[in-house]
Amino acid sequence: MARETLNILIGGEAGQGLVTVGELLARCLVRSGRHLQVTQGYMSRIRGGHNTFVLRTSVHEVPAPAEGFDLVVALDPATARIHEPELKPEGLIVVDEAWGLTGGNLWAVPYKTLASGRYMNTASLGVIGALIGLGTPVLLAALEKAFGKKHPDQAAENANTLEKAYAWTRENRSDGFHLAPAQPGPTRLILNGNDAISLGAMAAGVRFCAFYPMTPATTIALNLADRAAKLGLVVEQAEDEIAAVNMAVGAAYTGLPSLVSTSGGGFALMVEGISLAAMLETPLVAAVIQRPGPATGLPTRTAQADLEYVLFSGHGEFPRAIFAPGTIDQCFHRTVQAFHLAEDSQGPVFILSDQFLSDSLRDTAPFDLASVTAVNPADRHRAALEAMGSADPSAPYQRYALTPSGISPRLLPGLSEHLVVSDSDEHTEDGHLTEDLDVARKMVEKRLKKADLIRSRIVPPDFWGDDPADLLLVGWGSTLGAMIEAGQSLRDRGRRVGVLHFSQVWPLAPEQFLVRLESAGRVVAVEGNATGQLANLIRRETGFRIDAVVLRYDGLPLTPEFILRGLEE
Amino acid sequence: MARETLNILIGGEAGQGLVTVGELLARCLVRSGRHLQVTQGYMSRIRGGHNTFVLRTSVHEVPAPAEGFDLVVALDPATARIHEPELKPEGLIVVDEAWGLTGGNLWAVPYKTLASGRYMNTASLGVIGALIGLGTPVLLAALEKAFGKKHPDQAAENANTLEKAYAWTRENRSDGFHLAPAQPGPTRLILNGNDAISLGAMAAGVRFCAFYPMTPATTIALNLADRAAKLGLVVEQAEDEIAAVNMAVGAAYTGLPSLVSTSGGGFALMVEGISLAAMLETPLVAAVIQRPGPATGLPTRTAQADLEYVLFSGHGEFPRAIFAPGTIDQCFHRTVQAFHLAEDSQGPVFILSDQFLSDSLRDTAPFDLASVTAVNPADRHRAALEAMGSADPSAPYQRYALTPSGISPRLLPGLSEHLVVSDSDEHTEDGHLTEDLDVARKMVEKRLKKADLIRSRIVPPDFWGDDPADLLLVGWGSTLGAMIEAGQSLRDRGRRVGVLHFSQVWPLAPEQFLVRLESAGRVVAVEGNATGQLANLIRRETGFRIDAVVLRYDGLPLTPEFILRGLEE
Amino acid sequence: MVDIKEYGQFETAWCPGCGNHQIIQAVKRALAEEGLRPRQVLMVSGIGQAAKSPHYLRANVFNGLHGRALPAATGARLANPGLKVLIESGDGCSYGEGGNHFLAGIRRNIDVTYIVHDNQIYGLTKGQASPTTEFGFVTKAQPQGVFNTPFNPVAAAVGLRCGFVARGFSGDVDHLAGLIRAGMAHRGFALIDVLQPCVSFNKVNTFAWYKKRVQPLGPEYDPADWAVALQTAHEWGDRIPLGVIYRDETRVPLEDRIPALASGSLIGRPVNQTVLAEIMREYE
Amino acid sequence: MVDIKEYGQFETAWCPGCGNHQIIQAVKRALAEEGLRPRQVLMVSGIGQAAKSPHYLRANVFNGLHGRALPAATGARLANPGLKVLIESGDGCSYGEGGNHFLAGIRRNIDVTYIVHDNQIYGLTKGQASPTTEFGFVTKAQPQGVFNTPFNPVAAAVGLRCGFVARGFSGDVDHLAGLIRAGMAHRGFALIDVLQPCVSFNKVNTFAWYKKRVQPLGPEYDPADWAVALQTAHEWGDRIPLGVIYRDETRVPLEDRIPALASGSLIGRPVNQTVLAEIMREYE
Ligand SMILES: Cc1ncc(C[n+]2csc(CCOP(=O)(O)OP(=O)(O)O)c2C)c(N)n1
Ligand SMILES: Cc1ncc(C[n+]2csc(CCOP(=O)(O)OP(=O)(O)O)c2C)c(N)n1
Ligand code: SF4
Ligand code: SF4
Ligand SMILES: [Mg+2]
Ligand SMILES: [Mg+2]
Repeated sequence: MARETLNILIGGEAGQGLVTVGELLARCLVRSGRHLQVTQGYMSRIRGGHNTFVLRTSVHEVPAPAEGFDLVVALDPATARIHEPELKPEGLIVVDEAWGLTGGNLWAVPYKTLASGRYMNTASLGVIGALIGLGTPVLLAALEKAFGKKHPDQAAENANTLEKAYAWTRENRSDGFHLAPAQPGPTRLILNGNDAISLGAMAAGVRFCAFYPMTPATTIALNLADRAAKLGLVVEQAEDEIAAVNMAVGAAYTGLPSLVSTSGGGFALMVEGISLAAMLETPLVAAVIQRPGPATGLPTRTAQADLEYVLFSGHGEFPRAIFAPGTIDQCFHRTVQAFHLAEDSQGPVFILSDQFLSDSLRDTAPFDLASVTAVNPADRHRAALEAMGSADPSAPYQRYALTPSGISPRLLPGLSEHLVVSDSDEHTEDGHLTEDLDVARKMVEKRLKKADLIRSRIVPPDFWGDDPADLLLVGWGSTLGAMIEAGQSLRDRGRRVGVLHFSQVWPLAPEQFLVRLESAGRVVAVEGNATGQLANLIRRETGFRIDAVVLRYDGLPLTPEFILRGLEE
Repeated sequence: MARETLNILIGGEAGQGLVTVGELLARCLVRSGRHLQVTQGYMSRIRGGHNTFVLRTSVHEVPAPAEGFDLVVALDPATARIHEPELKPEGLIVVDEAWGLTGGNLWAVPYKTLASGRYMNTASLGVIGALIGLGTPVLLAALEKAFGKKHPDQAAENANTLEKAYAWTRENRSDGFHLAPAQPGPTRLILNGNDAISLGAMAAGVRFCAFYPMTPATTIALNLADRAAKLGLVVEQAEDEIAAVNMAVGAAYTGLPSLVSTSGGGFALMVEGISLAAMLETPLVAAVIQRPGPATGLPTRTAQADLEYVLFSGHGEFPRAIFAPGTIDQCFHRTVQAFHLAEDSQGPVFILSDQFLSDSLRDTAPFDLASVTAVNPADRHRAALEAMGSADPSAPYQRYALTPSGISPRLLPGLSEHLVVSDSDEHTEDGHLTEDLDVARKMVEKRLKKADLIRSRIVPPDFWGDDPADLLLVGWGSTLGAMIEAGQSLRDRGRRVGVLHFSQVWPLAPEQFLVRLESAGRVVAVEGNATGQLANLIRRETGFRIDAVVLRYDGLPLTPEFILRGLEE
Repeated sequence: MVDIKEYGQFETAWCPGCGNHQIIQAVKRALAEEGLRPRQVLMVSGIGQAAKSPHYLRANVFNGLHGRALPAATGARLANPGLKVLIESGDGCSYGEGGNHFLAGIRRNIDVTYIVHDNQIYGLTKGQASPTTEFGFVTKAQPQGVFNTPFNPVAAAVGLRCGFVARGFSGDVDHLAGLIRAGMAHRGFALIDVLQPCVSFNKVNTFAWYKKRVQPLGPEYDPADWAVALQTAHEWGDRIPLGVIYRDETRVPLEDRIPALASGSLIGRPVNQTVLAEIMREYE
Repeated sequence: MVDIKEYGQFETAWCPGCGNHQIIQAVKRALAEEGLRPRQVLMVSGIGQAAKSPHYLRANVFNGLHGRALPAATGARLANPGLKVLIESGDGCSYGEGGNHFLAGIRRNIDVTYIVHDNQIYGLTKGQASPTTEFGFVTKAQPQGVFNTPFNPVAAAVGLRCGFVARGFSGDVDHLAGLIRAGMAHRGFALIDVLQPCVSFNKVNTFAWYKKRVQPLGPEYDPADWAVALQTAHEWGDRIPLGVIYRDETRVPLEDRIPALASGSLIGRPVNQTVLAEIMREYE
């Protein structure tokens, strides 16, 4: 019987190429009409150790990673040993005959006879493809797309190896793991959270990105660097995170939509710059991709433990917004929103993601680029200039004019006769430093007033499931899918379950969700941290005390199974 | 009729010596048995501008600064102009005859005839001393203590000038501003908040302080540097705040009770180091002296706007404590407690003060040094070593041994055969880096477990006034005195008023205060910020919503009058 | 040449007698003489006494964080290479808190003119030692005197092959204005370390102290000779050489290397939808 | 001499063929040959591949934050001058994120031996340019090649008159162990920049590339001559000199200048109650 869903783990040492095999397989699955969600687990090293690339694939949508594997493809003997306990009863571990391993669930492949050295991974792909019933055309096409241009000399051998491994597998094991047939629908994208954030930034008109490498945030900057020349943007690797954020504020002051990307420890060094952006009222988007702390912690694992840290980062008081996407689509769209909100509120806006989502390749419908408007500070500059009409250019331009909304018309330096003065000290309306305490008070109020705009645009939390619910799961960011799947499985058992997911975690608008909390039988927060940060924030904002928490803080993503176990406790 | 209380403002340009005059006067007042509270207002410049030194003095205790001046001593004409509106109806502005100012409340002194150039300030002191009825002996003694050793050549001329100015004043204006007589009691200290924090640190056994200059925190380090040689401690000016905090963590790891002092912007750069201290489980005391932000803000003014910022500083999750002294005595004792708690909980502990308190000279009873025990990591090292008994020194010492309390016996490096291994990555019990996620989970729990110890030692908020109260004022840190005085003035008008003051703002123990909130008629938070940070924190921790707030955020300290006006609104 | 009056006249918060007064004068003169109008100029600074300078002339101003003027200036220059970007900040700001950016900025060779008001002290915070404070100098923070070897910024910059390295003196406005003009004319990172008496906190390196020692390099001096420049840069004693100590016109500024900037400033450039769609298709 | 076995043998997380394997070997040998026992040694590091080194020998370990090894080591040394403090970290950690501490540490002249594993790349984060990466080197973060002038740490340190500056090569363990011993013997800040092939991310500066160029300085070379040292330090091309490039034994380490440390480590020293009471009386 064909399988609707398969959970496939590819495991091996860093450097063995398991990501290459995994990505090829991912592409084949999506091309052949299946849905997909990838979970990557890797160590903070370049060679050796034990890494995993898990593909959960289905003819239906795949909301979350899951426990228990149907197939374990071991690129090294350790993988077989480590993941044997996680194998489903009917599962299979594909190993290399050469290792001489034996056991009930092991299936040995004579790789040596199928491929030579550098083509081993191609053989693996052939084996897996055949096992799960993908056709050779889709496999070959994927190989060609990946290596055709880069290594044309290896094309023939690659194809040969693939076909050989494929054929061998079909002959020796044709049963058990075939995926149910699917019709390839309209084109789907395959991309991970960081890809989608990068694409969102590009669509939103990002023109400047400064960064200092830090896992799991680096790939955002690398994505942009890769397209910098053709799309017309500047990506600068800074000497440290302090330089990165100050460069970005400098570029933003001058008129470029700007982005910084980092993780917890690097963000620490940006905290002063965040406060600077707030004081200068400069738009700035900061993507903070979480990993477990404190300090260096687990640099390649996932966590949701920096919500409060980001929310209260920066000395002094100023408004901000924090988006916490839970899907690839949200990664894209929240990023676009972040750029607009930063521009409109003239201040810092955050995208808070995590390693799991950042590395999780998924299939998604192409983004409707035509519907996205890019921010363009120069347009606003022109509009503001026009509004000023024949204002005397020798009268100092009031960059920080006190307005009812708290938002002042923003000109850009060098683009008109008006001089743009910005100062990190408290300042008068014209931007010059002041120690007039009455002005200081008004400026504090002006900056905080901008919260109104931010509040008027809050993305409400998404609700899924039964309303009212006996059990309401509440979460944010990357846990969305796991909550929904856990919820569904309880609903299948007859319970009334709802899921409330925040893809914007600050500010909170109680009127958007409080009644759901109050009307639910039992409310449980599901978070990737050890203290229940969203739960605490909800209490701070509404007084509502969430009944219980399911928390994960071992560096792994929440799974439906983990949530269900947690609910039973 | 003699006055029980006087509010005296000395004003002038930076560099005119108003602090010298003010400090001399302060000493004379305290020596002659009066109580005192000083409020300093100065600009971010070295010469010129307009600075103030306000002495509120009384035969009773002086809890807070107050509005309205009895005497304005103008060292420059601007002072007379600026502060005229703040003069009480019967008040007097002392000016220099030479300026040619006239007006009802002005009293011109012919300084030129009383003193020559460098002795002008001495003449001022003589005039004020005579006006408020201090005797010449106490004035001369203060002069001698201040300048006797440094400038013996000027002693005679100083004394002459003082006596001349004194005599002239007695002749020309003997009425109105004499302080009621007081009996000098047991010796009182005259010191400000930063002095008391420094003294507390020294008493607690601080051995290492690293800092980067930043107003209003610098004087803590300068106080320590001044005594470093004689008391045996190392004070190092670092190249930046990042270096400062990492030096301190390095010194603390090695076995020295360590302190960093800074303000908001500098603290931003320490945030990563705070997370490091938490991860390495290294004791560290950080004194954060608040000033208004964001960014550079108002570098020489006061604020209480960094409570949440400090509370959630550092990525990842770990326990901490934050003390917020409201008096000089609390500055001393909370600092001592901070060192003990940092040592016992093996992690970061904060002292959160502000510019107002840091510069506010007050009279205080000498601290009972004999009752203070200094922390001594070496003692603990020895005790831990003894407890290990004949443990095999070749078996790796478990710096991060999992214990029920979360606290592991701490040895110091180099002092025994045992090697001390600390790593900012997640680590095993022996301190070496690990990517074992099961161990990671246990280590998260271990670190958070230490919150139990911290919770067991919470300093409860102080309560003053009527219980139950119709009106309960709730605040933290330096606003204590202003709340009490505002409260008293309402009680004088027949209302039942209470004041709840937190000198420790984290963690909060609802059982220590919630019933007071619940039983009060109306609860009003009084804070030096624009968002009500303590009020929000209380809601987060208890669900209790404080009814109203009186907030000040113009850079000036809360006064009783400000609170009373705020309550009326 | 632009009328210097365009740059205005302002009251300052500096002490009377402070060298800063002359430096700002020299800056204004240099800007006017270069024919720059205020709208073309962006003055960037950090925090400190020197860092207040941009408030005392008419120009676009970015007065950022202590120690962080250079990265902000870098971002601004990369955003709009049409702006003439000058930095004015103190020795503490530039070589202390900002030391890492100083190293990186020279390597990056961004086209900014960096004028450091070097009073060998932290002025605004009341007189602690800065990186350039002399060995043994006593302050409240260094009661036993400074233990560290002083930083010689000119020597460090020449060592790093910074394309333009000069030393000026606030006491010689004409000479200084000339250096600033030369620095602005240089395409790439230009460092001008300006010796500046601080009358309030530096009672050692006074106006007289400098006056006695500074000595402008003569016309025979060839700033293109790196070995000689290195030697000259290390001179610091009875004679302190002033002038352009090293100049290398062959270094290409960063702005010229970045493909996206080949057609000028990115400000207002609309997103190329075709390219964007292409990029998205890479993920199919 | 201590048995090198005391320092143990550990599995590492490094790639096979990485130069780090030899460096740690040289460190262990140097420690043993200097007669130091593990308990006397404190190994400090930041974050990166190189920074994992302290986990691969038996010693006291402080593995701190990326870029911050030196300040932590400074604090530790000032706390306990009885400890022999060595730092091992990468070029990115030491000259990139930690650049400001590098400048300050040399000026401060704290007595630590700083061994930089200089693979001219950010290894652990998968191959972005570091400050020492060569001009034009292409990475995913620098797709047009590195635009910055590479940082020559040896030249910078000599320029700052660092008291001990050496360059080693992971491919010559004997020579390197000798340098480390000499660095440890030096009283004050000792920099040893170690050329280290990264087989995974630096395909330009390979073992063969280095091997062809490195050339140990002969016995005739006088590291006390600063001018010669400066010149030698700037040599980087077909010939790359190895060895102690500069040494100045006259510089006094910071530890010797601090009055509180005159009688040794402060650890466990009780508070002098008489002095404390005196200090309190100053406030009467
Ligand atoms: C992050 C941070 N740390 C410290 C300060 C405090 N601070 C302000 S100015 C200054 C030193 C100024 O010295 P310098 O740069 O030499 O300028 P000068 O006042 O001497 O002109 C310091 C340390 C700050 N504003 N921000
Ligand atoms: C504050 C901070 N920023 C960034 C990182 C990410 N990071 C870890 S190692 C590293 C670079 C390592 O390069 P290098 O120091 O040269 O060491 P190598 O791996 O090459 O030995 C970076 C950027 C971090 N851990 N902390
Ligand atoms: S303190 Fe020094 S640097 Fe600052 S204004 Fe006064 S003289 Fe100038
Ligand atoms: S990535 Fe490079 S530096 Fe890191 S272990 Fe591998 S070879 Fe060595
Ligand atoms: Mg200075
Ligand atoms: Mg490296």
